[in-house]
Amino acid sequence: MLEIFGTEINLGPIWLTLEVAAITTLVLLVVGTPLAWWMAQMRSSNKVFLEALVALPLVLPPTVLGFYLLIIFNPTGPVTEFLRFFGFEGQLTFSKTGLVIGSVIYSLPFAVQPLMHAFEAIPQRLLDAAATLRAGVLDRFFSVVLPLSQRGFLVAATLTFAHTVGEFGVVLMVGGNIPGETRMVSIDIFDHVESLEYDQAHILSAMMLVFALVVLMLVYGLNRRFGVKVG
Amino acid sequence: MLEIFGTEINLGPIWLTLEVAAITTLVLLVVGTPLAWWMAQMRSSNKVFLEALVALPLVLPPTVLGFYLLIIFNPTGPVTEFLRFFGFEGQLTFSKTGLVIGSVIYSLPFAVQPLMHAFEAIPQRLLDAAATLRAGVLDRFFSVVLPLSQRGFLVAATLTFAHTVGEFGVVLMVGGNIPGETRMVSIDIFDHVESLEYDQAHILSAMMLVFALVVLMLVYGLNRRFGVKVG
Amino acid sequence: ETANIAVAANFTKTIEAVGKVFEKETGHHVKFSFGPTGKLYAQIRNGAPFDAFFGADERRPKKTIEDGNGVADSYFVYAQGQIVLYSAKFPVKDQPLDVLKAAEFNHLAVANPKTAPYGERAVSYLKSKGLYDGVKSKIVNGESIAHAFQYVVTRNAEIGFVAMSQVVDPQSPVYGKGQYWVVPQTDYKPINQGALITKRGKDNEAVKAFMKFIKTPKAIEIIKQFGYNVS
Amino acid sequence: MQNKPMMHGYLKLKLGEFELDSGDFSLDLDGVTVLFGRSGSGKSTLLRAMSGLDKRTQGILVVNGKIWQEGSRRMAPQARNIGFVFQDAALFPHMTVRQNLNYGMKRLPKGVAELSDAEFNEIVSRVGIADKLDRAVTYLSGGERQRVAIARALLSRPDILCMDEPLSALDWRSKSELLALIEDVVAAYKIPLLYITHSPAEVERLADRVVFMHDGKIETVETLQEALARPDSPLFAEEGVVSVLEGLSMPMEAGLHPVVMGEDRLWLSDLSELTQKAVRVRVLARDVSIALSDPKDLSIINHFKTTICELIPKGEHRTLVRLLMADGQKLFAEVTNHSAERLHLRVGKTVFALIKSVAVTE
Amino acid sequence: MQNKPMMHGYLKLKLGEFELDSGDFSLDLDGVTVLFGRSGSGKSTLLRAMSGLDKRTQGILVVNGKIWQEGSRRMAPQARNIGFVFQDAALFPHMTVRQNLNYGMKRLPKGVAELSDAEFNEIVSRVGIADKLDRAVTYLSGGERQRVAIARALLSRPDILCMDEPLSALDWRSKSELLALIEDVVAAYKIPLLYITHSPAEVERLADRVVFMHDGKIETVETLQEALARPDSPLFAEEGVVSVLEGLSMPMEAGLHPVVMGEDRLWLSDLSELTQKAVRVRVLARDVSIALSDPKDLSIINHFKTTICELIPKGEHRTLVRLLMADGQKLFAEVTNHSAERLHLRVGKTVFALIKSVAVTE
Ligand SMILES: Nc1ncnc2c1ncn2[C@@H]1O[C@H](COP(=O)(O)OP(=O)(O)OP(=O)(O)O)[C@@H](O)[C@H]1O
Ligand SMILES: Nc1ncnc2c1ncn2[C@@H]1O[C@H](COP(=O)(O)OP(=O)(O)OP(=O)(O)O)[C@@H](O)[C@H]1O
Ligand SMILES: [Mg+2]
Ligand SMILES: [Mg+2]
Repeated sequence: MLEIFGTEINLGPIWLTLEVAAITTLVLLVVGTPLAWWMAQMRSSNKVFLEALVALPLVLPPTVLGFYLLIIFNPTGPVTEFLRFFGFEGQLTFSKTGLVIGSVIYSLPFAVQPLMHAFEAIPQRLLDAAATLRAGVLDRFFSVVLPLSQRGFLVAATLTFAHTVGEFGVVLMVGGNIPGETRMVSIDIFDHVESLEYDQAHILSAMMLVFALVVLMLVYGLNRRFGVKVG
Repeated sequence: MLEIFGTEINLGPIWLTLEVAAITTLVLLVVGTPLAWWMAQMRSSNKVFLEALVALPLVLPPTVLGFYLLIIFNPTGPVTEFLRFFGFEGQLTFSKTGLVIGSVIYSLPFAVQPLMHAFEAIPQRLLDAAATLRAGVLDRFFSVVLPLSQRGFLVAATLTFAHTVGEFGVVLMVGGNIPGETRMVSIDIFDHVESLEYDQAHILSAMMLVFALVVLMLVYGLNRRFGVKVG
Repeated sequence: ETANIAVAANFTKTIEAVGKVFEKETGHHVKFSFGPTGKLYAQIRNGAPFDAFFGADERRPKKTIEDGNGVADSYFVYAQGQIVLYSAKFPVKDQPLDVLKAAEFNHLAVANPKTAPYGERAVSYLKSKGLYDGVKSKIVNGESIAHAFQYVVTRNAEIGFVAMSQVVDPQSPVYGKGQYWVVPQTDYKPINQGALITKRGKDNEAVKAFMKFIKTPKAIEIIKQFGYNVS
Repeated sequence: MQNKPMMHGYLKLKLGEFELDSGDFSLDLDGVTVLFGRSGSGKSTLLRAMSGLDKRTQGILVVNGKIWQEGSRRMAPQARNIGFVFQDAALFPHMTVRQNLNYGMKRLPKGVAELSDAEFNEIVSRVGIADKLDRAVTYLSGGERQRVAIARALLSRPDILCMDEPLSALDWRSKSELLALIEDVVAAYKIPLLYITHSPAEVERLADRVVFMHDGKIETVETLQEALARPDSPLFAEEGVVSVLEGLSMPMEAGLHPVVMGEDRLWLSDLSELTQKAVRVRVLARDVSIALSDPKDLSIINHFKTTICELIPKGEHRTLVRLLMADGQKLFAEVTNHSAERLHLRVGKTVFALIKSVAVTE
Repeated sequence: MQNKPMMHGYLKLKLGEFELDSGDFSLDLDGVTVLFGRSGSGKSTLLRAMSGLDKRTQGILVVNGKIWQEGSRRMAPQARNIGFVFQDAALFPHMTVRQNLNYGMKRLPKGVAELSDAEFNEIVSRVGIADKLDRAVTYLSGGERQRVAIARALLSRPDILCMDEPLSALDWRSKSELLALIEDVVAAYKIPLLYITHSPAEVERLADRVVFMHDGKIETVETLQEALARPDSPLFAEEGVVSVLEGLSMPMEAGLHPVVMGEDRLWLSDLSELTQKAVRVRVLARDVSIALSDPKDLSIINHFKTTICELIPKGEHRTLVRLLMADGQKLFAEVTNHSAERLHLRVGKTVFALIKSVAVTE
């Protein structure tokens, strides 16, 4: 609890939000990178289909997406059953896991699209050069592709992170708004607005904006300092 | 009205959604392109600040963003007063204008980030070559920069379009969910869910998904066919 | 004449049914905009073109009048919500209190007590019966009563306090499935849903007619059919 | 009264550790000016600075009386009417070869007529890309890209042409075809050309003047004659000293072109039709031998009676002999010290210069 | 029993309208193999196909008994232990010069020792980039990039080196320094080299064998001797016919190197210390004159008594004379028809060949 201008602010949701956003970003970079690379390399017409598929989570309103996630991830549904088979205990919804899964799905396009774009822009001749210097596929990826798509990663990471922070519909739907467990700051602000506690809403919003501004400026600043321009 | 599997579907919100999404995409490309270009060219440290600023709309939950837009575009507020001064009549909120303004602001980062990324990847020597062939700044932009950032435009346009189609919080807040005027399909689905008309919700969602899949595949397919690889 | 009426989301279906009859009988036209009550309040406060406001509680409609945005003497209670305890798994019909006491479920869905009167009444009911502490850790908050209901329908929560209107509707996905127990009206403060004519609708004949119509026995009959009380 | 076309100024450009600092320079803008210097000496940087392609350029540059650069204010490159062939071609990857060529042609300044189709076709076929016009440029070979870049610049009808090693990736035949083309275009349209190359042969063939660069500085600007007259000229570093002789070409006799130089005749076995009357021929000093008497039973056909006017020890057991021809032109011969001693070469002595092979430069 | 290192196969690669169709070929993998052909003839494409850099390659390729390509199955390029210097350098833009160099050194196969610091420093300073090691590569000049690319490939200690016009953007001094370096490295580490160039001088200096390409096909594979023995060899297209003579170099006398060829002595005025005993010298046919008697008062020091064994009319009023030297080596002289008639040159006649200048090739 924090008091600002005589208004009490609960910091819990803020920390939770940052945690979920960070985990989501991490997961999406880890999952999205091979996916984007694979798609960037694809030449078949499946590529078009995959590209469209990846963009789909954007098309459904988050609350609706959340609704379907509720259906898919329900504790007696096939997904949970499947995970149970591998020793998973517990429930996918109403937990941090659920929040992360929901955010990951919802933000997928923001991670994959810029990454793919960045990967496609890497000149083939540099990969050729690396191959003749005995770098295998993975080695090439880490030593040439990754550093040269820095800007793409930055875009992907900031879009994903910011988007998860501001995410509302999906986490609201899947999370269960349990104070201290799944109440993210976006829901918190919304609740304040709904119950006419505008002061709290204003303060929380301002905090998030300032915080985001600082973080983003730091990230972009670092990138500008250490960035490489290809081409 | 359309009947599918014995369920009545009102197509109005779908058309409205497509219209708003198309206008938003158009506006964002028109507005975002010079902004992204200007930012891509910037060398000063303001750039970092601007980049962060552009990403900000992502950080606020859409409903909260909508809430602030509602306050800012209030018919007695300064923005409307300012526009009145130039002969503007009517209201910025609760109208299609409001929907577009809200969506434009909310989707700004999705347009500007990929465009900026694409612009920054254009090799300086090509611009130099164009300059020595007597192309002025604008001419260079249209004849070299635009075609070479095709992929960036594609990413920007699809992210923006899809995001506007799936937008819910902002349009609900700024639009007011007035049937036939500002009821977008995302809200419509949500209303159906609220009133337990799950069939309609499922059908509408499926329609949107299929439609989006087809459109996206078309767009990506065309791009693949006519795309250029730089570098 | 046409009236734009803002209606709390939980009343969506009911008022549409009433509206149909009203339009047939009077030749007036009504357009309903649905949304969370707090949001509707904020919209009206910021110049939304609504002629009447049907809230989900008494507080926000009354506050609208206090703000000077409503016609002072137009306020009345148009319906009272009824809480039921629903479960597809537990025998809530016969031993509701035992089930709650045993708390053998993972999740108990309740509307957010902070923003939804249904939730607030459910929580205070639990508290008055001394059951709250036992189930506190199992509670998941739906943002609205509809959302709480979705938790139950999708089986993410095995049990939940929902609205009577949601279980008696023949179109409801739980209609005739599972068990529900109507919480005695005497055990909680009535959930009065208040309505009013806004300043904008002061001279709108359609609104006046509708407000009159909704108090007729014919309308009350419909409202009761949907599971609400009218006193 | 019209002034001679000129470019003069003083350009500075700091790039990381490298600093271009041209010093005051002044160039006649007619014919071909070659920038010559070792790799990394700043040739490309200077040419870019002259063309206004680098914003960080400082200094002053005045071209034909117009101010192109003053302090850090520069005229935009597109306003300078410059054609530029970049070291790496810089073709537009989203266009076909034809679209690349058209790019400049569609942007001619007012009053400049577009080239006719015949002229277009001639340039394109001489550059050797006529069969590649509708190909995408992405997969052209190294040499093909350079050829397209050259054609693109020529077709844009600039007031000044700048070329940065345009022929480096070409085989000699393409090279000599393109050199001929460049010469023709420069002559026909009177476009002054600024040209970077590492090849002395190209310098001797094309240059009217040479800008020698070293370490970011312009060392000297010399006419080709001056540059060739210096025995220590950097141009000679590779092939050794070269003399360039001027004369008038005459109609062919018995498969040989006589070139008249005063009383002497130089017989050229050059194949090409010589269109010009005044020709310039290039003789490597090591291709010139000295005989004390006029040898008769020798396959060498060019024998000139000359006077030794200077003996320059070159070190490494070599002597450079400067010979005065009958018409006053200077001719260098390189002999070993051993030969010089054997033949008792002294200043003032009359000897016969035997020239085995000769190349026409212009 | 170990087989001679060999590469043989048949490679096909269709790229748009262009089709590489090598035909059966077989190359000894020792020393230097040069790919020679006009711009666009498919040299780069063939080298890429041999290195496994193009997935669309078809055919068969066997190197030292190992199968590198069979049908469309190819061994990955990184498994082939090939070093490649690309036509456009292809440096990693996100690394400094040093990091570019280290890239290959950090990825040596097991059992191959890293080069010592001394060796590293030697290569780097001979390539001429010792002072640029910690610079970003983005702003290197054209020649500097090529030099870094060469060093990078040399330092990665490949089993086979491939170079695609590695010296095209360099001034002649850097060129000859790097040629010497490449020769040394190839000799010291016994790395076979596949080399693309447009310069016959580089071919003659480096090549052990030459692969002539035309229109996507391998026309012939010849040893340098064979390639030079053909008067119509494409190598001669630029400078005319060349003879390459072999002999033994002796200690210097009076600033000249005698090279013994049977009874004859060829005097080289070449400056360089000749480390090798067996040398190969290159004589342009147009640098050889013919005299009927042994001229005495002439600065030309190399006079050989020879017999005319063939007169080849070359058209354009020229005759190519094939001369037989005392030790049986062949020497070409080019004279005008006019001279040939004047001197009554006939097969079997004994004449004196005068060689003005001579270059050492190896
Ligand atoms: N933007 C830059 N930042 C730092 N150094 C630079 C930059 N641009 C060029 N240089 C350096 O300036 C020097 C001159 O470069 P320039 O390209 O003008 O050489 P050049 O004479 O054209 O050489 P080459 O014949 O190899 O093309 C080089 O050493 C190069 O590394
Ligand atoms: N991917 C491709 N698609 C279509 N054509 C191609 C492709 N790659 C190369 N070519 C064509 O194949 C031909 C041979 O190219 P290559 O690069 O092998 O020539 P090269 O002999 O190396 O020429 P240069 O000496 O000019 O570098 C060229 O005409 C080129 O345009
Ligand atoms: Mg250069
Ligand atoms: Mg090539």
